[in-house]
Amino acid sequence: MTTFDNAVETAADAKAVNTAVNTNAVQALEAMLLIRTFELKSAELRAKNMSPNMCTSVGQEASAVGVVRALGPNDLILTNHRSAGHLLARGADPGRIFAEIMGKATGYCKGKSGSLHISVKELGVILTSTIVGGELSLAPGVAMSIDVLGGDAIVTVFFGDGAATEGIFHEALNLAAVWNLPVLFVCENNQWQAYVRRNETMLVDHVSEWAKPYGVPAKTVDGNDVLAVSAAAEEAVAYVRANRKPYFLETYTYRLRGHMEPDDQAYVNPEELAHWKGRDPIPALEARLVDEGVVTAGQLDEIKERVRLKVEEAAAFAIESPYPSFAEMTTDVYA
Amino acid sequence: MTTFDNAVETAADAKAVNTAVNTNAVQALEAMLLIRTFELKSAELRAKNMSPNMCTSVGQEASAVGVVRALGPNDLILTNHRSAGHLLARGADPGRIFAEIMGKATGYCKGKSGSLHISVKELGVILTSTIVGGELSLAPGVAMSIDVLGGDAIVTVFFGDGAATEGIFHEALNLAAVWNLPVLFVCENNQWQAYVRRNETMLVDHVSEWAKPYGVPAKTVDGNDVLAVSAAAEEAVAYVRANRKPYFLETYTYRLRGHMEPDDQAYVNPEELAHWKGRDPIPALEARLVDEGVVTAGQLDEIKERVRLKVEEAAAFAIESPYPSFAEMTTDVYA
Amino acid sequence: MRTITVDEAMTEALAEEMRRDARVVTFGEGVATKGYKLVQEFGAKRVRNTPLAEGIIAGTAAGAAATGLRPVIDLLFAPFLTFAMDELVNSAGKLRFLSGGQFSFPMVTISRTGAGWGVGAQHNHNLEAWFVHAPGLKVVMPSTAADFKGLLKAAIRDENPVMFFADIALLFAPGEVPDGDDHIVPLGEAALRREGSHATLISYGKTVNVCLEAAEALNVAGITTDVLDLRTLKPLDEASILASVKKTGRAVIVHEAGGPCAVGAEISAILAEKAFSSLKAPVLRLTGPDAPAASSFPLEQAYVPNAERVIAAVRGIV
Amino acid sequence: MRTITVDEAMTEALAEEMRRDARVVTFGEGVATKGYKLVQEFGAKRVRNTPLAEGIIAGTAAGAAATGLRPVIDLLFAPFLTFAMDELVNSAGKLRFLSGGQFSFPMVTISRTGAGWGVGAQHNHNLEAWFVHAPGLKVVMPSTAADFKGLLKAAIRDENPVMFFADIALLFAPGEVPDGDDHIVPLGEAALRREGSHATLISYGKTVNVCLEAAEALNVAGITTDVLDLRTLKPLDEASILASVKKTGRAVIVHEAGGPCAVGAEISAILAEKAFSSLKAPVLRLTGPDAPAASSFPLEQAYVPNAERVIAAVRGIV
Ligand SMILES: Cc1ncc(C[n+]2csc(CCOP(=O)(O)OP(=O)(O)O)c2C)c(N)n1
Ligand SMILES: Cc1ncc(C[n+]2csc(CCOP(=O)(O)OP(=O)(O)O)c2C)c(N)n1
Ligand SMILES: [Mg+2]
Ligand SMILES: [Mg+2]
Repeated sequence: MTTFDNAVETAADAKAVNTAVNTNAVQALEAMLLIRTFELKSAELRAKNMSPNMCTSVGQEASAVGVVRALGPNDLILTNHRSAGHLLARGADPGRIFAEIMGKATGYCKGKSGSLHISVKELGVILTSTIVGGELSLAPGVAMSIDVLGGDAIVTVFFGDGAATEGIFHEALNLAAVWNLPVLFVCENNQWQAYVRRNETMLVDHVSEWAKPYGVPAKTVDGNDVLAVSAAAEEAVAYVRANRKPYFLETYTYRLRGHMEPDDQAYVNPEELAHWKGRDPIPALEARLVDEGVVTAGQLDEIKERVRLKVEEAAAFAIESPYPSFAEMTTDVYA
Repeated sequence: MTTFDNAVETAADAKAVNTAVNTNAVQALEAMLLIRTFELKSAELRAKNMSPNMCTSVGQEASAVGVVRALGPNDLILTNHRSAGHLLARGADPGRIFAEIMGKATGYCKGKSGSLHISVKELGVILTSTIVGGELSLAPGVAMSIDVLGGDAIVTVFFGDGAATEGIFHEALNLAAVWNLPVLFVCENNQWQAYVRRNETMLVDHVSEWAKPYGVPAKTVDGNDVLAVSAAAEEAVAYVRANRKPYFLETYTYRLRGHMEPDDQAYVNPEELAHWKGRDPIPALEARLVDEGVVTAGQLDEIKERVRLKVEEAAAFAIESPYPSFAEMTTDVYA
Repeated sequence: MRTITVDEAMTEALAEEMRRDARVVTFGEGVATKGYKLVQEFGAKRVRNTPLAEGIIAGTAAGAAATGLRPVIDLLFAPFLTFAMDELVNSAGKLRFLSGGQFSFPMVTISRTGAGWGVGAQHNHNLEAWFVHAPGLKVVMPSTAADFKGLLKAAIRDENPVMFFADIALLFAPGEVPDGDDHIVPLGEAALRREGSHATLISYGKTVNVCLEAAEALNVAGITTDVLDLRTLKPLDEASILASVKKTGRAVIVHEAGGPCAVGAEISAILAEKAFSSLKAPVLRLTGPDAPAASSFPLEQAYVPNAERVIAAVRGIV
Repeated sequence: MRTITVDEAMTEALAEEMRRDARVVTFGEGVATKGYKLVQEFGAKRVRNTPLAEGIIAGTAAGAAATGLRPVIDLLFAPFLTFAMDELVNSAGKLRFLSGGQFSFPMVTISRTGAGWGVGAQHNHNLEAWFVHAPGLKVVMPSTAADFKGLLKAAIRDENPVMFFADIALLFAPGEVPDGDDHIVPLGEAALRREGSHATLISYGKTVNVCLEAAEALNVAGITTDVLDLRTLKPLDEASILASVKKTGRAVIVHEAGGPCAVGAEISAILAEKAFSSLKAPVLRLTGPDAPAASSFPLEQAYVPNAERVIAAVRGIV
């Protein structure tokens, strides 16, 4: 396509673009619904004592979906304890995630990881770190591999506002900046750090303020609007890919459920919670897509039913899967 | 003193002020000369194998003197491996510092510390940390003690530009900001981190840029001009004392000798070194004070001779002092 | 005597010591959220939430301890201590010595450890031996609610930095705790939980219960054992260890932590040196495998030495 | 054979492995300054200075190792490892297991340790036992120039994270090193430096020389000893340890690191379990005191077990 072609936008082009945007929006919605349905099922299994404690990202799906969908197939991901959304958005098999959470042999890590350390090599997911900050400490090295070995892949690292208060945040940002490493830092600022309000831990409201002095371009986006996240992420990914330099994207969002299931959220201000429930990214997008006539209510139900079935099947697969053999206690320790 | 009094400055006042300024300048010069003479003697003793490896702050005396002289008697200090200047400026006995460096029983820490961990409780020097960043990790706690137990003392923590790249820098700054702790952070940016140029380790030129986003007022001052440092430090100390909040002061300076004695500085760009030798804070101040008629060349010689004698006596004291008994290997481990 | 959980016992100990001594302060990630009652009673200056930053939490404790406070910090899970090793080991542990005794570091660092929650090796890793290996620190790891209370109070009153490990499998275990606010268990004293003559079982934390279960079963078979609960891992109660093993001539050391260079190794080495002539059989160690702990529940449980293994070990040497 | 220093042997090993394998990279504080010849030969991408931040240096090594590189990092002095414990222990050591074997972490972490420079306990602290206690890591601590070279090369080729400790007192010690670039000393094999029949001296690092000196003196008095240089602390060469002690019936373990839960404890425990029936005398440990190391030169030197102590110990048990 030449520059000249670019300048002329016909009605057909506009329609094609619109269709693409709409397709993207519908796919994003389905991806978010998959995460939501998966995590609520996860919480349900926990409540029934069929699964150990785990963290959900309910309310934050737009961040996961918007960012992960902007990545290319060779790009690499590191994430934190709240990773199911990132994994599912990346195309991971919900059955194998459930199985991993339950500690079953069919999980991505043979049940050794549980929910908190899942990695999926074939999808380029290098790490789920449950050490808060662990994902930040490994990310520059993953990017260094690309830098030394070649290729145009980039590294995306998801971490929380809490991780940003760990010293390793400072060290990782600075190293990536000084070494020109292709890392997209994605800070999911969900206003909570386990049982501590974010604003008890920092004087800034936007973590992106902390990134700028390293010489890293930094932006905060509404993390509850998947289309806004998509747009910002595409720009960020393009920047990192082209410049081989880090970029900092903050998705400003809210953790709608407790820190770790089960959690009664007794420590949460009910008004604040209600406010953010009103900003839930999923119903908002549903309404908008129905409003704009992109999907009908009936189509929406179909999507939800498809997602529900997928999740139920996945859960059944995991429930039926065997536990690993005791021999696995001492395998994989050394190469 | 009322506001009205303040507004009227008589000739007598002006003269008194000038005298005070001049006295301060001369005292500062003598303090810097003491540090310089002490450290060169130290390096000489090292070269003669009479003392183990140690770090000097040659070229950085204005920073130590300007800041420490701005502190009150109850203020507390933490510093790093390059601490002889801070200790001497605080009034520590050069003989006991020499003794400590040589590992003698008469040292401030009974010879257990050596040059790298000297503390002097009676002078409010809580810590010399040779773990780069150790001084930063303890400083907020020292301020917390004041915060909880009361009093108007403040805490000053000296650290290098290298320490600023450790994660603990981020954690210490942020905690001090969030908890409103009375800490004066003094970053002695001497362009070197052992054998690494500072500009290989950060994209900013001024570390103070990193402090601002924590919500901490931050300023960079010419660290080779003791009067400028004094003025900035007085302002900073007053701010911290009055507001019970942290402040960040960067003294921009240069390490004129190697990282640790002995060091041939083969890795240093000779032009850069020559440039900064031309900015040596001591001859500059000497020339200025003689020029302005504050001291005569003869008085200057007297000061130098006094300092020389003091240092020689101190060295002799240390050389003659005994080593600690072997029993000291296992004392002071537990209370 | 009342029956309360370990968690309650710890909270009581902290509250009583804060009441007794205005210099006691507590902080950590979520400490003020969980301890909102402490905030109400002692005020926000003495009970604080912190940013998520273990290094500065521990460093702040050390700085505060050196200058007049007596901090109790909560670093949550033992693997998170890895972010605070400099502050705990290089500062709190060494600076008393390096200052020639000018400064002391009366501070307590609480962390949770061991199997029980199926959360995997980045939460579940028994690291107490590291701190036994580090000079200047004390290390405590109780097994009963009463000891949790009494040892935590003693740790808070101690003039030295104390690492206080709470086995998470015990957190909600109920136990009898003496009434009143003066229940102190001195650091450095092991407790003989059961007496016998054929072998000594030495343990700490949750595996003390495993040993007691094994001892009971062995007793039925006519084999009687001393069961020694170490309670404090540093300073070790060498006298009690030696007294028991010199009596029985046989020792089995049981803990969940992986074996190499662990507390079991230290005890075995003490015996091989100082009880050599009394030993009638090899000194055995039963430990968790030298591998990270899996999250998978059955594997996590199997990681911990159980009564069957203890029984088999004892039978093998008597 | 050529005579070169330990420091030169290490530099040779690194250069040879970088030449052999383009995936080998090296970085750390001052690595490119000190290794400017490596920069010239291998380029600035593969040899880098870093900011002063041990955590991210180690974390970057782990991330790079997981994705195709083979990093060799230099963290300078062992106490600085305290800033990198999470990355070394929780990431490099555990993530192979936790990923179910999906990722490996071939990386080498070099640090210097021990008495010699009079720089005190924040530089001088022997921490190798911590890493022996941590799963998934290997630990090396050589005593001769040839072993420094051969073990460093083996460590770089190993698929696992290896902690490589260099005793600073040995750094400039000259030693004979085989010619050529294929001198490999496999990890996990101890070296029997001297043979005898009355006792086994077991050591590593600089105290191997102390043991050899003691053995020589004892020999004159008619007491002959095996001297076993462990070289690799994890995996331990249990077979060689047991073979020697089963032969001699007596063991003295010597190292500079403080005693509690150290490598000596582990070896003693192995002997108390697996060589029990061969033991003719208590197993002795000679270690540094359980105290921070003083800077004061005479105290620093006295911290390290010397030949006299070894001789006295052996005389006490034969
Ligand atoms: C090093 C470390 N410290 C503490 C914890 C306990 N913890 C787990 S998640 C969490 C809060 C994390 O907050 P944030 O980074 O904002 O992520 P979020 O949970 O909000 O997604 C804490 C304190 C941990 N897992 N690791
Ligand atoms: C944690 C730690 N890492 C590395 C070192 C080795 N080291 C000692 S001083 C130094 C450079 C410090 O640079 P900076 O903080 O700028 O202080 P300066 O020496 O320039 O005064 C280094 C790398 C150390 N002592 N501690
Ligand atoms: Mg958060
Ligand atoms: Mg510097």
